Amino acid sequence: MSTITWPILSVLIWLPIAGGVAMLALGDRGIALGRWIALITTAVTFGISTLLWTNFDTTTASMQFVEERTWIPLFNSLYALGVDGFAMPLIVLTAFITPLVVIAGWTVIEKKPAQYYAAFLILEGLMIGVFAALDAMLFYVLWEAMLIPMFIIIGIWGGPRRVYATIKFFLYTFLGSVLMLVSLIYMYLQTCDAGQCSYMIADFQRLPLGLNEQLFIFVAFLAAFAVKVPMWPVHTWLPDAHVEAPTGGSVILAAIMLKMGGYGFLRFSLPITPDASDTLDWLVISLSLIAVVYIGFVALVQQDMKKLIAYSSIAHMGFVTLGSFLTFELMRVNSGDMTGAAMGIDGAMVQMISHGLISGAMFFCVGVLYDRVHSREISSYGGVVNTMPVFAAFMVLFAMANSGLPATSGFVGEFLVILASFRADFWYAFLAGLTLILGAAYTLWLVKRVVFGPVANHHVAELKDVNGRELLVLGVLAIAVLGLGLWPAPLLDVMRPTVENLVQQITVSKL
Amino acid sequence: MSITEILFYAFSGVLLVSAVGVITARNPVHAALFLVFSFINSAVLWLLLEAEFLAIVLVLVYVGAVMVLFLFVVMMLDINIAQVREGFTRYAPLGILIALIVVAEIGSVVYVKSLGTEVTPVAQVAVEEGYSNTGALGELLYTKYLYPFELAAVILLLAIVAAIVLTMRQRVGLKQQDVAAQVSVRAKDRIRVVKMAPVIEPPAGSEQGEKQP
Amino acid sequence: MISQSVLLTIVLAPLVACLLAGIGGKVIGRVGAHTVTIAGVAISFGLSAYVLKLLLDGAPVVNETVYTWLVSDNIRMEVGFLIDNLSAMMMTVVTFVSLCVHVYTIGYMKDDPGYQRFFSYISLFTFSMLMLVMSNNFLQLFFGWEAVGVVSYLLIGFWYTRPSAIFANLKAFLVNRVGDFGFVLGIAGIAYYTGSIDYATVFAARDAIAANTMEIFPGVEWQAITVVCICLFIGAMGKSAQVPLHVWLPDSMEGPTPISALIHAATMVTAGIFMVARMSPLFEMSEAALSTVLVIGATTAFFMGLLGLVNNDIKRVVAYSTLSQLGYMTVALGVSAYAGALFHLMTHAFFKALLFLAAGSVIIGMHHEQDMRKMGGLKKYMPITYWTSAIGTLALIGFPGTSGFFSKDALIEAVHAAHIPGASYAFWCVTLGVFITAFYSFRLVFMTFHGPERFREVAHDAHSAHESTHVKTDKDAGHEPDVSHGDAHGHHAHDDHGHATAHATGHDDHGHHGPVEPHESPWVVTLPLILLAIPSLFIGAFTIGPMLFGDYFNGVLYVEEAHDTLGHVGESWHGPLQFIVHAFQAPTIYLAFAGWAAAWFLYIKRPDLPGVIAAKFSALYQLFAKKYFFDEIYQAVFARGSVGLGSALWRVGDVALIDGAAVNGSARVVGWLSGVMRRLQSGYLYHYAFAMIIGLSVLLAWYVLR
Amino acid sequence: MISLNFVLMLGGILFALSVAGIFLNRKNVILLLMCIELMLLAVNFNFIAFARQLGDLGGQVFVFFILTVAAAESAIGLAILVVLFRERKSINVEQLDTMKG
Repeated sequence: MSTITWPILSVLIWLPIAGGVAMLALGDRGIALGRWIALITTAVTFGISTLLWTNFDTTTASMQFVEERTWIPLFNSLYALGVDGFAMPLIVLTAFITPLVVIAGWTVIEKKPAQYYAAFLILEGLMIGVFAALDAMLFYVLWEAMLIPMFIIIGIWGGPRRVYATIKFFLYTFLGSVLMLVSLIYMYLQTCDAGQCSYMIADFQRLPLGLNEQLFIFVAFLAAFAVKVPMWPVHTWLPDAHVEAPTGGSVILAAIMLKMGGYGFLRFSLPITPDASDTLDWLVISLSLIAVVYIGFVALVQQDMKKLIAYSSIAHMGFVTLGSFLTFELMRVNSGDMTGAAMGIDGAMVQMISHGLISGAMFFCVGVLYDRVHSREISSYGGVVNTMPVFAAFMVLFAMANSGLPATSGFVGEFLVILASFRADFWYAFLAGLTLILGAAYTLWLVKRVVFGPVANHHVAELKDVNGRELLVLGVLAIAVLGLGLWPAPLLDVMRPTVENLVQQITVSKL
Repeated sequence: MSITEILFYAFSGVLLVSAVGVITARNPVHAALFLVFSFINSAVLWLLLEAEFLAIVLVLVYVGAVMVLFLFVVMMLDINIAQVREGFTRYAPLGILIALIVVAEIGSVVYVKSLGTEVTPVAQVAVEEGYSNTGALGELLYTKYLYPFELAAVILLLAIVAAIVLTMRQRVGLKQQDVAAQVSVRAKDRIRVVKMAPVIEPPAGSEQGEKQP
Repeated sequence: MISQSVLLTIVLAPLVACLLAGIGGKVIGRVGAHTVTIAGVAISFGLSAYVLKLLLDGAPVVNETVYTWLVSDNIRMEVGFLIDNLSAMMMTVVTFVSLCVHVYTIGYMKDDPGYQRFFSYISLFTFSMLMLVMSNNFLQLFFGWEAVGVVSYLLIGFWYTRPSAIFANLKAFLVNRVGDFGFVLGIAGIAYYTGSIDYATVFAARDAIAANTMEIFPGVEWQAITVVCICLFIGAMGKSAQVPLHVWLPDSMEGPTPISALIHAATMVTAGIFMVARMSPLFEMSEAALSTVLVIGATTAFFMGLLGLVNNDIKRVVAYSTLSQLGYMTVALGVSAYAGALFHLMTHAFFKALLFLAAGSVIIGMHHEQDMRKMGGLKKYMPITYWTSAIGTLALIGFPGTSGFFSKDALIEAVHAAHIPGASYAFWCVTLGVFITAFYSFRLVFMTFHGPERFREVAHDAHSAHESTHVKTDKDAGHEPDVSHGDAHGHHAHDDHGHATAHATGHDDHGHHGPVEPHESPWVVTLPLILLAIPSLFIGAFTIGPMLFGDYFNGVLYVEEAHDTLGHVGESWHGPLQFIVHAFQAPTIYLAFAGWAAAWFLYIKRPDLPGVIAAKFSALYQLFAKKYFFDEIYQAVFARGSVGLGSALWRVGDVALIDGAAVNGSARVVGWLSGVMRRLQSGYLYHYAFAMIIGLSVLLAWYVLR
Repeated sequence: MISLNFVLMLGGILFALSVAGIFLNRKNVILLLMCIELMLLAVNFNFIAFARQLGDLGGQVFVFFILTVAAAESAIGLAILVVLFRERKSINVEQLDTMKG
């Protein structure tokens, strides 16, 4: 068992929030100090989160670092925190990305900087809380609360169409999540009928449910998580939100918030409604494959760098949903042989972490260019390598990672999911494999038009290469991307018991 | 039929009549006076219903304060009665219909569904010696209902503040003393020392002296 | 015993050199960059040769894990080394050619501003290629496979300011990705049927694959092994540029010449051949897959050779010759003559690298002119280049006694002995291909080194014509993702050093060297030529015995009894000399001589004839000049097609349907409904009050009447 | 003994009268306010009747609060009325249609 006796998860949640409140109190006048507060807070948070990793017990699937306190006694909702092999890497990812966002915005944000940092700090705490929550009500509250800072980030520091983008973002995600609330309340009432009212997710997972109930709950969850992932056809908020969001917002959105959808599928949909998942897995799988192929083509024709990367995010997240839902098809096809199910889920998880790093890095790259030229249009660039060779090297590296090059993290998840999906159906693997071509096509065409070629215009000619701050951010991400690509074993070791437990759990029918 | 009941029916009748008076009176002042009258009738009825403290409060607060306020406002504002009365009967059928429906509904609740009879009345214990409705109510208010009571107090305070804020107006051109400004005044606000070239020509001799040293 | 640290040193030395030259390039300077990278590759080469020697002396085969990459679902994915005779041979060849190219580059790139970067790239390439050949599992194979692809991408686009170069590198990468797509599916299939991606385990479990069938299209049962093998072969088709995935290789000539020699002739493109040979235990299980390999290889060998006949760019001719020779190797794979394919791979690596480097030397000598029509008579100005490239050419056409002769002749014999479907077609292709090979090879030699000194005649107007072609190409290539650039490359010669400054000033440097005075290249260029010429001449005679008919590849390659074509050929094997004598009894060698003679006749004796012939068979000539319209078709179907599809999906699907109809549509419905509803809002207080009261009484009525 | 039903009925009729009053005096805000007072009075009757019937003083406490709130309400309402009159020189409801959609 873990050796940490103090409430590490609470610290992880509340430390950044406290930092954010301190930033608000300090205000814009003390921003010179405030930046350091933000940086130190996030860095310390990251430091603490690594303790989570080092003290993690990789032999058990049960929740670790558990904290439980009464929260709302009226309906037995607990302030219950804990992590397993799914949540822990995502928390570490969150804590890893946020300091980079703080560094990246160091001198760039001129409008209300204190509030900008405060929003990110509070957002960080909330996001960690979402991953750590064991109580569905707590999860839901944090899940919704998370929208607020993001809403503010896009709405205040966003681009010209930010109002449209924020409202779209908010309505989309909200529409999905209220349906989730309904099903959470329904399950709560079921637990009351069973005798012990509880909002604990673990109790929901044990709850016996009929097929029809499961189907309704599954669809409600699907609405919430599919929007978040996002899956085709509820994805259109993402390109708009990304395009309008400031760099830091895009990074957090792509790197972490999208992962909540995937996490939700693994934490809620699959274990709570295994039979409905079995019945409706075709839906999720087809939507995932549509995401991979359809969105791949759509990404090809984008003229806006951020939009292109946003679409590529959708395509990559298709692998997450595909990998998560392969289990049932595998069971059917191979007459009960479960080999490959764990691989699919492994692949989905690795893909989430890796996409967090890569898409974050890609948005940082766009941000670097945007800060200099103030344009996101691909046609405003060309031949950036002539004036920014170091930046170009990073951009090419991340582009390669984005197109799934082995030895970068982008490859690992895709490879595992393709391997697993081949077991289910040749065509799944075939369609998923198309991403090798499409991913390379849209990413490298972007690189060709932006990075390579002769100097396109005087803006490009006047570009300055990355400064130390940007180099730090990109370098750290590059190390992470390569590290995870060259040696993903530690990540998989951490997840293994949890994944195996999940596969066990979902193959047992609740009926 | 005991004397209580006779009194009750009588006052009830008067109450209803005066209520009709409230809603049909041409003049708002009359309406207000009818309202005062129905309040007083109600107070009597409440006394008969053994709610002595509330009956007194009704008279004191409502008749004494609120209705005076009403009358005050009615008289202060110069209301064009003719204009206000215009189309008085336009909605009257609808109003009467709704009123009848409401009466029918309540009647059906009370008599058909016999809601009242389901409520088992407590055996009317003889009131013990020294019992005071006011005292009992007070005991309840200051113990069990303390928080709501405090809240009610705050609401009243709020109403006072709101009423003042709403109706107070700053008249333009009103000569007023601003004590704060007077106290914090400084010399340079009042006196300005100006340096300027001499306006009066210096004596001619000195000028010559300078020019021809 | 071969220790792991030696193997790790072989792999990591180039990587360390790459990082030093790449990241610390500014610090260590140009000399530092080439010193460290050459040292790195030299260490690799020395140790590879040492490893080869150890193996030949009977050291046991190494198959060990370096570290576990990941474990998922009980499938263990590792990074490890399998060092047997095959990989040792590949390592030695790769590091040797790489070493030569490193040295050569000092001379070739001496004026280039990207000097350090270039050295860094080629060292990275060496590392990747070593990872590929030394792998003991599919994962690492795929890693090396993609990594060499990426380096190739970077190197083709080395002069990144040149639109045609960055177009070519994108194209190369994408076409390779099509192959990789198949490759990944193949790996997935293998993992499915055998539960492992380790070579040894997979080969041991190959019967498990063979026992399965799969139904890809409903109702059609295919043998799983055939599907898996064909998927793997699609990967090889991409990397080894087999029809129809060959289109990237000619364009890859946009890269600097040393790269063309190292990557696009000697090593990377042969990775596909290597891979299929490695997988011989699998391919042997499926005759259908072998037939596919055979037919595709034969088609590539013959039809791509034909294109070499009409091209005038010195590098492109060699590139088409490479395509054709890769086809030969693939044919050998198809007839199960894996050893023959690998043998040809080795000899080809030497003589084709030699030819490319010689071509590069000519290009330097001609001040970066690549059009053969502007050369001629260079023999007396560049004697070393001439003689070495003559050796390379002789080896290429299979002149008796040269290494190319042994490999190619054995290969054709093997095809002759084969009986699987497609074998006779393949036999005709490879036999006629010999004539073609000889013809275009000597055409190149004659046009470049013999005949009149045409470079003196280059008039100024011709030069400006070339300029305009170039501009046009740039424009064409600039704006499409997958554009081929038609035939523009076919007849315009490139400034191979068109780096940033030269380009920005619009080829001003062309102006001052109008009629050039060719000169022999410096020693750093000629030394590698000589070093490569030696094995091109002799290595075949020494190694054919053990490699083809001996036991060198025992335990590495696996051939079914029924497919053993080389064994059939080997029945008449009595040593290299007898093999030469024996060759004179077959038509092949005469075809080679005939090709030589034809080239001499057309380009030395009657140089006016080629134009006449071209005019006479103009349809055919156009077909060749346009490379069978592959580029145009791909451009129209895949490049424009996917952009069009993407555009349609985006505009119709995302913008119109989802966003327009569903998202903003529901917003509009809400807006319209509220527009209707707002009429109810009269703004009169009493209306609201009435509504409330009526509602109240209705509610009450509902309660009462319930 | 006064029957509970009678008191409830009395409250109901009083309520219905005030409802009718709202319809009749729809244009006069002051009278609207008075009708609301009347309505509250009707409700108070119910509370008091039940308080007596059940012997529970809670009902009377509620009446007490209702009176408090009603007083506050009419104070603010009248204040608004005064302001309104000052602005518009009229309290004719017909002219108050700024909430029109």
